[in-house]
Amino acid sequence: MDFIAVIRDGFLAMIGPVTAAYAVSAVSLNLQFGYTGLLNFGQVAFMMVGAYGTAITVEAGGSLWLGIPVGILTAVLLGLLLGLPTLRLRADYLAITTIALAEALRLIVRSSWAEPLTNGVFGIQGFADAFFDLNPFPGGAVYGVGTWTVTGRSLWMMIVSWTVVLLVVLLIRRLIKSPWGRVMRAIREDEDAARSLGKNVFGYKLQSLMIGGAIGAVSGILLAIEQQNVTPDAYLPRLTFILYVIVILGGAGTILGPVIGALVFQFVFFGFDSLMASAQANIDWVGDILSPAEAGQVKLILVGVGLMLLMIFRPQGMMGDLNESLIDDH
Amino acid sequence: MTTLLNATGIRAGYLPGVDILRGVDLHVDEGELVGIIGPNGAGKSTLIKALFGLVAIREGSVTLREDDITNKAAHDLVKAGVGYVPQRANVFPSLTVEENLEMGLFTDPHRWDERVPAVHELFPLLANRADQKAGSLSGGERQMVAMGRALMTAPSLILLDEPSAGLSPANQELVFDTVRKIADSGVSILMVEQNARRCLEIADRGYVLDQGSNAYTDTGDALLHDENVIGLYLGTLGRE
Amino acid sequence: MALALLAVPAMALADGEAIGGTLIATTDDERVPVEGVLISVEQDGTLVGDSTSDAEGKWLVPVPGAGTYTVRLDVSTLPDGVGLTNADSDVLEDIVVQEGRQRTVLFPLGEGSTTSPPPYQRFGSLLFAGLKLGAVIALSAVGLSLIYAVTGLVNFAHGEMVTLGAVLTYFFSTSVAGPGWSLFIAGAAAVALGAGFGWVQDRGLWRPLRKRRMGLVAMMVVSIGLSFALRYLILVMFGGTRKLYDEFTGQTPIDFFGIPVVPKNLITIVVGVVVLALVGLFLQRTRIGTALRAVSDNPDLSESSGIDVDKVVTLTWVMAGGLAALGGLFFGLTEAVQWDMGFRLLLLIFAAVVLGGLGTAYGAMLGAFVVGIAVEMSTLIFPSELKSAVGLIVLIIMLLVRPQGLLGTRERIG
Amino acid sequence: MTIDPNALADVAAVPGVAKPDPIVTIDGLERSFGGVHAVNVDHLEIQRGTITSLIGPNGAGKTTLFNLISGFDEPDNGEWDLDGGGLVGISAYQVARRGMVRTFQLTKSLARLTVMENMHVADQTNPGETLRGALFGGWRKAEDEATEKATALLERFGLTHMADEFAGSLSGGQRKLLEVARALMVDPDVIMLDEPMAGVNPALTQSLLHHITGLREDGMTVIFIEHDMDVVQEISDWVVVLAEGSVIAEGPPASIGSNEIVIDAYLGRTHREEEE
Repeated sequence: MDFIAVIRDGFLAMIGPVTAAYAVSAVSLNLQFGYTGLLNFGQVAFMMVGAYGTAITVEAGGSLWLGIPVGILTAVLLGLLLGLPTLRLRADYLAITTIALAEALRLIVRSSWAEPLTNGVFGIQGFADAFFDLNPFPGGAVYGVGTWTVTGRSLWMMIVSWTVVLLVVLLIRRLIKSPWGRVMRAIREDEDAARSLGKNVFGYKLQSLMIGGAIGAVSGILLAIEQQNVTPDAYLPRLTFILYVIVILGGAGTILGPVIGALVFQFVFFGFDSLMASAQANIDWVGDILSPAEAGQVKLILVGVGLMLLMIFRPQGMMGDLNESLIDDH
Repeated sequence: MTTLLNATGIRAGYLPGVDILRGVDLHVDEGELVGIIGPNGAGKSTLIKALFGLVAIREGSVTLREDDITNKAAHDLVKAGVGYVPQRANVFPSLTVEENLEMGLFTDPHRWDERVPAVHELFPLLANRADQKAGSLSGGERQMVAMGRALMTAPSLILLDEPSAGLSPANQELVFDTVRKIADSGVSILMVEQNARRCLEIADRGYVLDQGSNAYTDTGDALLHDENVIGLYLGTLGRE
Repeated sequence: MALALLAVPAMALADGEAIGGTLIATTDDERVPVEGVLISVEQDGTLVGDSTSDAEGKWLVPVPGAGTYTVRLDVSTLPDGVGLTNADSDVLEDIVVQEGRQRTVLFPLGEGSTTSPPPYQRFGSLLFAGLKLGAVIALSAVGLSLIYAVTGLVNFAHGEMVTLGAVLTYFFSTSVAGPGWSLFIAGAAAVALGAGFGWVQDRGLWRPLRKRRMGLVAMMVVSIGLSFALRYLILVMFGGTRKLYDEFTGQTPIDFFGIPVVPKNLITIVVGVVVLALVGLFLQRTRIGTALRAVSDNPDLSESSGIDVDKVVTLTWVMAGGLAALGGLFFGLTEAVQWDMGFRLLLLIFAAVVLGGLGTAYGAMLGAFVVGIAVEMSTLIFPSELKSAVGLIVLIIMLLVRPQGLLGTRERIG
Repeated sequence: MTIDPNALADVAAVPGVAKPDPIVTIDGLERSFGGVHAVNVDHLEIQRGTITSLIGPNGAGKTTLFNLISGFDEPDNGEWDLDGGGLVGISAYQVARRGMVRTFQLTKSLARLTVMENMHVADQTNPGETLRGALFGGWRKAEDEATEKATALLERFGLTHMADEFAGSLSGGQRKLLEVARALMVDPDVIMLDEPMAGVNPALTQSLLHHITGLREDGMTVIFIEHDMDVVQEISDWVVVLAEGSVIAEGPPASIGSNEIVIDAYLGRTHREEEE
C-alpha cells in the first residue's frame, strides 16, 4: 500500500481546476441555500446553461470572450424564469420544481429536436482554444516535484480557475457583509418578519436566484473550458446533490465553507480512488470482491452515507458554529 | 363524593423560563361539572392541555382516582378513561362524521355497537349527518362531533376547552345544554369557558383563574353573583 | 476514439461506436434496397439519434459510447407494398454495442401491406401506453404521497424503493445467483421485502429523527443522502446493464379492439387498477385506513383520540415500501430492470403527486394517470425522446396555474 | 402637525363614529374562514396620534383584523386606507414602507442575526440594501447613522448590553422589546402591536407600557391588541371592542367598562337574562 501516492492523488485532485469549479458552484448554492434559505435543486441547470451558452456562441462564430458573457446572461435569465413561478411556493415544492425543471432542460438539450443548436447527445467540443492560446506555460511541460506534478495546461487552468474562486468569494463576501446580505439572512430566518419591516422578499429571493445562477454559470463555463467539451449527460441531478454535500460539509451559511468543503470533498473523493486502486493491487481479497469500476461506485455510496451522517450529527458543517447552525427546528 | 381528578401546584408553560401556570390547584369529584373561567391570557387553555399531557408540567402533580397521571401521554390518558375536546381543530375535517366517531373509539373498536346509540342519543345530529365530511359542518355541528368523539370511549371524565368559542348565540345555547346533559348522564366534566356566566350557570362548581393561578373557587351560583368576577374580566374598567 | 480503425470500411464515415444496417426488401426472387425509411436509436427511453436509409438502403446512427440500445424502425415511412416480414419486429431491444465497434442490425423486409397504422390505432396505442405508464407511476406515487401526508417528509429515496422491487424480483426469478422462482413468487417476495424495508427505514432512521425533532428540510436532505447511497449500492450489487426478467419477455401482441396490445402491459394496467382500488378501499373502509387519514388530517387530535400515531406512521412506511416495490416490479416487467430506473421514475412521480396535490392519495393516483397519458400522447406532437421532459413541463405548468394541485388544498403556498 | 390630546373628548362612543382627524379608515372589511365571519367591520376610524386599544374575547378577530390591514392576509371585501392612501391590494412590505408597521403575537425575532442586525434590517434608508449599493459601496454613512439611531433605541429599551448577541439568545420579554424597538427603526406613523405584553414578566410590563405611551408622545399612532384591562385602562385614549369579528363598541376607556354589551361579550350572556 502506497499511502504517499494516495495522499498525492488526493492532493493533486484537490488543487485542480475541477475542484475550483465545484467551489465556485458551491459558493453560489450557498448564497441561495445557506444565506437565503432557498432549496434550489436545479443548480446543475445553471451550470449547463452557462456552458452551452458559451459553446454555442463559439460554434455560431462568436469569440469565446463573447460566449462567456452570453452563457452567464442566459443563466441569469433562467433564474428569472425559474423564480417567477416557483419562489412563492413552499420550500419542498421549490425543491421538486427546480429539480424537475433542470432535468427537463437537460432532456431538451440532448434531444434531436435541439440538435441543430446543441448537437444532441454528442455535445460541442473544442470551443475554448482561444483560452488555451493565452496559456503562457508550454502545454506539454510538466511542473512540480517528483511525481507531484501538473502539466502546463493544467497549471494555466488552475491559476485562472482559482483566481475565479477568489474573485467569487470576495464578491459573495462583499454582498453578504453588506446590508443586502443582512436582508437575505433576515429572509432566511423569517420571511414574514422581513416583510413586516418593509422588505420585498420576493424581489430579494429572485435576486439571490439570479446572482446564484450567474455564478453557477461561471462554474459551468470553467468546467466546460477545462474539458473543451459540453455534453448534456455531464449535467445529471447527481452533480447538484454532490454540490449540496460540499456546501453542507463545509458549512452552509459561512463564507469560506463551500470552498473548504470542495477541497476536502475532492481530496477524499480522489484519495479514495487511489486508495482503492492501491488496495486492489496489493490486497488479494479486495480485488476479489470489487472491480475497479465497482470501487468507484462504492465511493458514491459513501458520499450518500456521508451526507446522511453529516445532516444528522453535524449539520453545521466544518466551518459552522452550532449556535448558528442553519438546519434546526425553531 | 369521591375525588376523581386532583391537581396540585401545577406550573407549566411553553417558552423556557416563562410559566403561564404559576401554581394551580383544583379537583373534580365524581359526576361533577366544574367550570373554569378567567380573562383572556389567564392560562385556561394551557391548564387543560397540561392536565391532558399536551403541555409539560414543570412542577406539581395530577392524579386520576389514585393513579399519578402527571405528564402522561395523551393516548394513555384516553385508555385511562379521560376524553379531551380541544378548542380549535377539534374534528378530522376530511373524515366523515361516522369516521370521526370511529376514531374516538380507536382503542376499543368492539364497543362500537354499544356506544354509538348512546352517543347518537345525546347528539341526534350525528346520526343524521353520519356520511357527511366533518370539514363541511358548521362550527356548532363540529363541536357536537368533537364531543361525541370524546364520549365514544365512555370516559369517566372529559376535558372541554372553550366549547362555545366562535359559535353563534344559538349554537352556544345548544352546546351548554348538551354539556349539562352529558354531566347529568354521569360523566364528570372539567370545562374552561370564555362565556363565564353561562358556564357558571350550568356548573356545579367553578374556579376563577387569574394570571396563572386560581383566584377563587365556589359554587357556580355564588361566583355568578360575585362582583369581583366582573372586575377580574374588565379590570378597573369594570369598577366605574 | 483511436479504435476507429476497427470500423467496417463501408461505414467509413463514423469514427466511433455506431449502429447501422442495410434495408433490403425480399420479394419473390428479387432483392430491392428500400430508401427513405426512418430508423431511430434510443437508450433508456431517450433518443440517441436517427437516420434515413439511402438509395442503397444503408443507414447508420452513431451512438455516444458502448452500451445497450433500442433500435426502432418507423413503419409509417416504409414505401407502399413493403412491410416487415414479422409485423411486431419494428423495435429491436437490447442491442449491445461494444466499445469502438459498430453493430449491424437487420430488419427483414418483404412484401406487405404494412403502411402507416390508421390514426385511431396510433392514438389507441399511445393511450394504452399512457395507461400502463400511469399505472406504474400511480403504484409508486401513492406511497410517497401517503408518507408526505402523515409525516410531511418529501422522501427522495422513494425512487430507490421502486428500483429495489424490480431488482429483487429479477434476483429471485432470473438471476443465476438467485433461487430461480417463477415471476409470481419472486414478485411476491420482492413486495414483501420492499414492505419490510419500509419498516426498517422508519424504525431505524426516520422515527429516531422525528424524536430528535429534526426539521423537515433537514430530513429531506437526509433522504437525498439515502437515495444516493442506495442507488449506488444497487449499482454495485446489480451492475449497470439493463436486464429483463426471463418470463414474459417476447410476448406477441393481441388484438384489443383493433389495437395491438402486449398482454403483460394489459396485466400491468389491470393489476395496477385493482391494487389502487384495494388501497382506496383500505383507506376508506378499514379502521386503520381511517386512522391513517385521521393522522394526516391532524396528528395531535389523533393522539388525543388514543391513536398511536407512531404505529400509524410505521404502517404507512410499510405500505409505501410494498407499493413502491410493486410499482418497480411492473416497471421492470414493461421496460427493463436497471439500477437507476427508480430515480428516473421519481421525477415523474413528483410530477404526479404535485399535479394531484401532494399528500392526497387519490390525487397521486389521478396525477399519475394524467402524467402517464400526457407523456405518451406527447409523442403525437413532440419527438419521443422528449417524453419525460413533457411530464416535467406539465408539472411546471400545473404549478403556475393551480399550485395546490387537482385535489389539493391551498396551503402549499409559502 | 400638532396633536390635540383632547381631540376625542367630544366624539360620541358609538361603533363606527367619525373622528376629527383619522389616520386609518376601514370600510366594509370582511374576511371569513369556512363560512365563519372572522372579521366583519362596517366602519372604523383610528384617530391620529392616539393610543387605540383593540380588545375583545378570544376569537373576536383582532389578529385577523391586524393581518388584513397590514397586508398579511387578503379580505373577501372591503377597503381601508392609511392617511388617505388606499391599501387594497398593497403587499405587506409596501404597507410597512408607507409607514404602518406591525408586530406579531408570537415574536418574530430573527434568531441568527444579532440584536443590532435585527435593528438594521428595519432601516428603510440604507442604500446598501440594493444590489447596486451592496456591490459599489457608499452605504457606510447611512449604516453609521442607522447604528446611531439603533443604539439610541436599544438604550431606550434597555437592550444595549445585548446588541451583539444573537436575537435567539434573548428571553421572551427581551424579544418583545426588541420587536417594538425594531418596528420603530422603520420610523412608522402607525405602529400596530399584537399583544405586546403576552408572556412578559410583570416587571417588564411596566416598562413596556411606559415605552408605548412614549410612542404617542413622539407623535405616533399606536393600535394595540391587549387583554389585560388594567393596562388598557391605563394607557389608551380610545378603546375599540371587537366580538365575533364586528365592532360592538368603541369609546374612551371610561365608557367601555359600564357598557352592558361589552360586559356581555366578555362574560357571555346568561340564559335567563330577562329574569335577572
